[in-house]
Amino acid sequence: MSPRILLESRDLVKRFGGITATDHVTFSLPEGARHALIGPNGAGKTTFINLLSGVLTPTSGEIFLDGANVTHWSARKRAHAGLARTFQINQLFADLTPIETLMLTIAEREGEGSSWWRPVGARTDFVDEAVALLAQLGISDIAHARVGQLAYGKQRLLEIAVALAQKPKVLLLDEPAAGVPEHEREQILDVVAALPKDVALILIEHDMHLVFRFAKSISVLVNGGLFVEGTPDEIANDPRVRQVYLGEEEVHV
Amino acid sequence: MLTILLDGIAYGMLLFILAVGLCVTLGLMNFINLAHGTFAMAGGYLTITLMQKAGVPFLLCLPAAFIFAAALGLVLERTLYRHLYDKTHLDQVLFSIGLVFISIAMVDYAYGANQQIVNLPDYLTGRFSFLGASIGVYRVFVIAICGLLVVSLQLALTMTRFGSRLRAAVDDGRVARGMGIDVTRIFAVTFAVGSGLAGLGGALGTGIISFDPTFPLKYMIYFLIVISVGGTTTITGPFLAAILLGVADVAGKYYVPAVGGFIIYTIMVVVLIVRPQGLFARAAAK
Amino acid sequence: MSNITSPSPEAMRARAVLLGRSRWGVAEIIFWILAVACYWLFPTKLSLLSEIAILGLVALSVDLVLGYAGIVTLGQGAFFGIGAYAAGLAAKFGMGTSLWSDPVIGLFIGGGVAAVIGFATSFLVLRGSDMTRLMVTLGVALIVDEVVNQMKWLTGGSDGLQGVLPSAVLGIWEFDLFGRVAFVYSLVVLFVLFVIARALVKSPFGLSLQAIKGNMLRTRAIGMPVNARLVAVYTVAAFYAGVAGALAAQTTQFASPDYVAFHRSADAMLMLVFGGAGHLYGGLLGSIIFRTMQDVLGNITPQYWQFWLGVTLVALVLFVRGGILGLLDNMLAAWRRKGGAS
Amino acid sequence: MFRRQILKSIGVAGLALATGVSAACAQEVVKVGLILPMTGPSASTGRQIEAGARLWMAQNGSTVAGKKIELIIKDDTGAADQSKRLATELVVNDKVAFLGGFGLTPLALSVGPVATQAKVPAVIMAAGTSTIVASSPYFVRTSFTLPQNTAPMAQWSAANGIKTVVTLVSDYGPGLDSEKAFKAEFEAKGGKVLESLRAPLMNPEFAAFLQKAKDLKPDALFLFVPSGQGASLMKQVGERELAKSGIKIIGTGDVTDDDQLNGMGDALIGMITSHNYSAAHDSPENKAYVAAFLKANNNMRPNFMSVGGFDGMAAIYKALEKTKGDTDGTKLVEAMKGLAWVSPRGPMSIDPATRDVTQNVYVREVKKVDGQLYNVEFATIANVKGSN
Repeated sequence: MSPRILLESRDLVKRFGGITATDHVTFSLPEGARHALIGPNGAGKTTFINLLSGVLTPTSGEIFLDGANVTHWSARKRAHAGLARTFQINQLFADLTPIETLMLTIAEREGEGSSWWRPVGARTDFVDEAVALLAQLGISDIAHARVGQLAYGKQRLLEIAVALAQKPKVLLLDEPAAGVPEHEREQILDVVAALPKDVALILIEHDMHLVFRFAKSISVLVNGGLFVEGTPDEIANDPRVRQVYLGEEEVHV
Repeated sequence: MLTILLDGIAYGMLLFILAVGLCVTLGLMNFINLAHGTFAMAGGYLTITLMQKAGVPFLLCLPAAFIFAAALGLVLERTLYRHLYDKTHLDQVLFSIGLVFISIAMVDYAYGANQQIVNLPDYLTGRFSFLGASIGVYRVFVIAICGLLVVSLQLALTMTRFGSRLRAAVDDGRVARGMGIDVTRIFAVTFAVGSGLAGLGGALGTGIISFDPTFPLKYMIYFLIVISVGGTTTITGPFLAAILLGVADVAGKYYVPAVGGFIIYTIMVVVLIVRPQGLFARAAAK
Repeated sequence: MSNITSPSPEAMRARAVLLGRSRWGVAEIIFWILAVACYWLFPTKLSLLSEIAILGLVALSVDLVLGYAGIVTLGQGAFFGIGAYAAGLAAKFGMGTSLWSDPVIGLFIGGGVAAVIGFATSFLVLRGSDMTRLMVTLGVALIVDEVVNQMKWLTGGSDGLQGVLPSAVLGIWEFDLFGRVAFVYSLVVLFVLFVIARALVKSPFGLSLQAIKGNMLRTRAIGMPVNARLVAVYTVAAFYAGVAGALAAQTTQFASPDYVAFHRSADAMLMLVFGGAGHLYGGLLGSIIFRTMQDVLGNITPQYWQFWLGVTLVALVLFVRGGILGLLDNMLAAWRRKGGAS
Repeated sequence: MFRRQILKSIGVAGLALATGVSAACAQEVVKVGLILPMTGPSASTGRQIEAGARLWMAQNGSTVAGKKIELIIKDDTGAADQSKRLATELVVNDKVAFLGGFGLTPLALSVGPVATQAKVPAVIMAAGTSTIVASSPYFVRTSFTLPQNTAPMAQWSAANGIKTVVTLVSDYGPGLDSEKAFKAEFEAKGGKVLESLRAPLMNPEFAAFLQKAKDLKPDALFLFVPSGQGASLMKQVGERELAKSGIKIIGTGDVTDDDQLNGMGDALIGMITSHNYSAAHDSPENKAYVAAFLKANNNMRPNFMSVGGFDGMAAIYKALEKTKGDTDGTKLVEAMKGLAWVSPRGPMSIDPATRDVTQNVYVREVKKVDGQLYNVEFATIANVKGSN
């Protein structure tokens, strides 16, 4: 039977005054998907992610998460329903430490966020899970440093760790490797590749090398509209995509 | 009834002149200067001193108060305020409360704690009846002067180059800087002019309101109400808000004295919740 | 997530570090021993010390809201005043005999009424920027001030509340003239509420407040009910300020409009920032220094103590980042970096 | 050995400091603690009372019945919780035998419980609400009460063709006291109070209230505001031209306070007030008092608050003489009851039943006397009781 659709948008529109940032996008993300979302700058990729994650409310159209109509759910409710995301610009807690950030996220996930009597760390199972996540992301060495003083690359990894700590069904990665120096990009690639199979992934990325290595399916967004969708091979050889976006550069698949 | 309305308008106009400087500086640099009242007090006490000690005619005191308060504003801005633009709102609030405490103590030391009064020149006192209601000459004088100031302010903003650059900087500081407008210099000038206007308002106020060392604290609340209701993106917003506040305050004290102060504070809180950017201002896109 | 049977060294170290956050440090214990020792060290200054303990409690309530949750408020003085009047009225109608005027009951009445009003007004503080929150809290405080002045039949208006007769604390210790009972009573109440606040701040709830202050966007993305947390902390802070007001009314057997005046909120915020917001002890340290300075300077130049208060405030904002405790933190961090310790 | 060591280091040191040492020197020196608003809105009251008290000591020496009198002045900035704390410290730390001062009613009321608990006589030298003295058996008053000063004004108004009156008072204890007293006395004499207006005590703006009074067109407008606010009130009365529209301006002497009267301008001439003291009071004691006061306070004119301080010290000295220096609080209060002497204001006495002041109250008119404005007394109502 066909894999379960975890995330779906129907005829999604978002207008800012006169500008149509998202133009009737219908899109579905099956379980275990490794989907890339590409398109020239200003194509509306981040707006689309913000609509899916509830940071923005759509002008019209609907969004479904694991079958439930979440169009009017707040970002908070969607997070609890299993939708997590990273941000293009790091959105972390500067005064906390990575271990504290993960402990907080896990506590919120388990409904322990408002327990006010027992100290942070009383739940040793949370601590172990947080430590394991840091290890998985290879940032155990900075577990107790102030997030505000971490290197940019480490912060990008922490963004992914926080998203994972939410045990999401769907994970939206907004340019995870953006601004990361060359030698550290490999580390992020490995981490993204090693993400658990049952999580459906959408990756927004400009680095074609990473997109074609990672994605099993690709959508191309142009001027807010869904231009074309298909496997990496189809997209790489599609003349229209080449003309609109890839330019003349030769692509080795 | 007409008397109360006119008293309210005069009071409202006075509040506008006192508060306009603060509206623009808040809109321009997003700087919360709770100490704006000290410049008004400076103008007021200067007038009191000149008239009581030096016998300077009242009309001469007005420009003197403007210049003195503007100079004070310029000096303070260049020395102290400059370091606070990038600080948090909390720091700005604490800094300005500090200034208020300093000014209260200094005036208390120099002039003593009780209310100062000024004996206005004869041609400005007395009342005349108009449409059956008795109108204070001084009230009309205040309305005239403030009306003149409002018109000239509006013209300065819309017609002059400085005005257009100021409005651009208020709308979006970053873009304005991008276009080469020296926003900090504009701010320094606006801050000085705003303080000067407050000083002038203080001088005019000696005829209507009472001056004592706690003036900046007492009137800070009125300024905040004018800003919250009027918004900071236009001049007409605070003007209408000041008039509304002036009339509501005077009428409130006349008709429902028990509830008087209650009305204006409730208006402030309600407007802040319903339209945080102000009753009259368009939704600020900042 | 594979279930790790025996915890890895990193996990053990992480548990140690996290639990270390809430262990009572040596400095903390010394602080409280000194506080208790004041009873013998300054027998003639006990009423001043009670006032310091009460001001410390108000500063602590501002710290919960401002230091941890990042809400700028100029209205905590209103809850202090509400608590004072509620407890004062309870003591007055209890006529020093019935249950109502028992001080400990009075604390809960004062704190409770303040918490109810805090809860009701907390929704006003959820939206808006620092500026709107500042003005909304100030507006609420002014309305409370106006109500206290107008309801003369209940609050005694500008003359203040007469006939506040709290009975003996727990029926045992009568408020004596020397202020001994008042001091011990205030200090015990401060300590109990401090311990609760300390647990609250070190708990996941406290961590979520710091997260809200840090980055609102991310807190929503990880599914945190931000508004519920802000309402909760604002109500708890109102309770704390209300209890402080009740203490003030009981120890001075009086309540006047001056208890709801603007300077109460301004002083509380000043003490907190002076000591260092977000350090829990900032408020206590700030109130000790602030009130002692006021007392010392006040005797020298009664009128102009406000001048020196203003100067300290301006200097504080220009030169000192994060108050005294902030300064100590930076020095400690610098020393640790230089010393290459951990 | 070890146990004694602990006792010595902790317990004894504290106790000795608190009680033992200072008790010994109480015999020779009798301390009088005055709690006055030296700063804040009623700073002028504090300044006047201090000057009056110091003048009495300068004229009568600083020893009474073999005891040296030491005056301690504390500033409560007009805040009631400060007055209470200072009173407690004066009683506990300084071991004062007398408390005194209290610039406003709330300040006096907050000190009541301390005086009662510590059994220390508290001499009220300013606060005027009638109910204060009853609130503590240790209160004695040498200033005045509002009903005492207001009733004669009502009697004079009724007797001089004033039929309808609007009252405007400050919205606090003394204000409401005088409003009630005026209304009772005036309506008893057949007059009619059209409306009782109240202006807020702190930061008052009188314009709206005066306009309302003017619109009601009464025969007279009765005014009461605390000492220090008279000047700005009368300026706005002049500005509103109430007198010109046929309304007679009357009030208690607090409005035409000698401390500010001269600066209020000639618009005041002709205003009728009633009060217990005027600097222009025609008596040899007052002439000497005013001359000495002007000299001692670089031409600051004494007002009714200063005589409150002056006579307060008089009561303290006379009480000590009666008890031959015994500083037992209850005996001192008993000694004060029934005291009578001639003060610069005129004959006065302490009513044995109520411990309140009984004194003459005068009706006066503002006149220009050799270049200065004075309240010239023209009618006397003798021995008006403070409170009944």
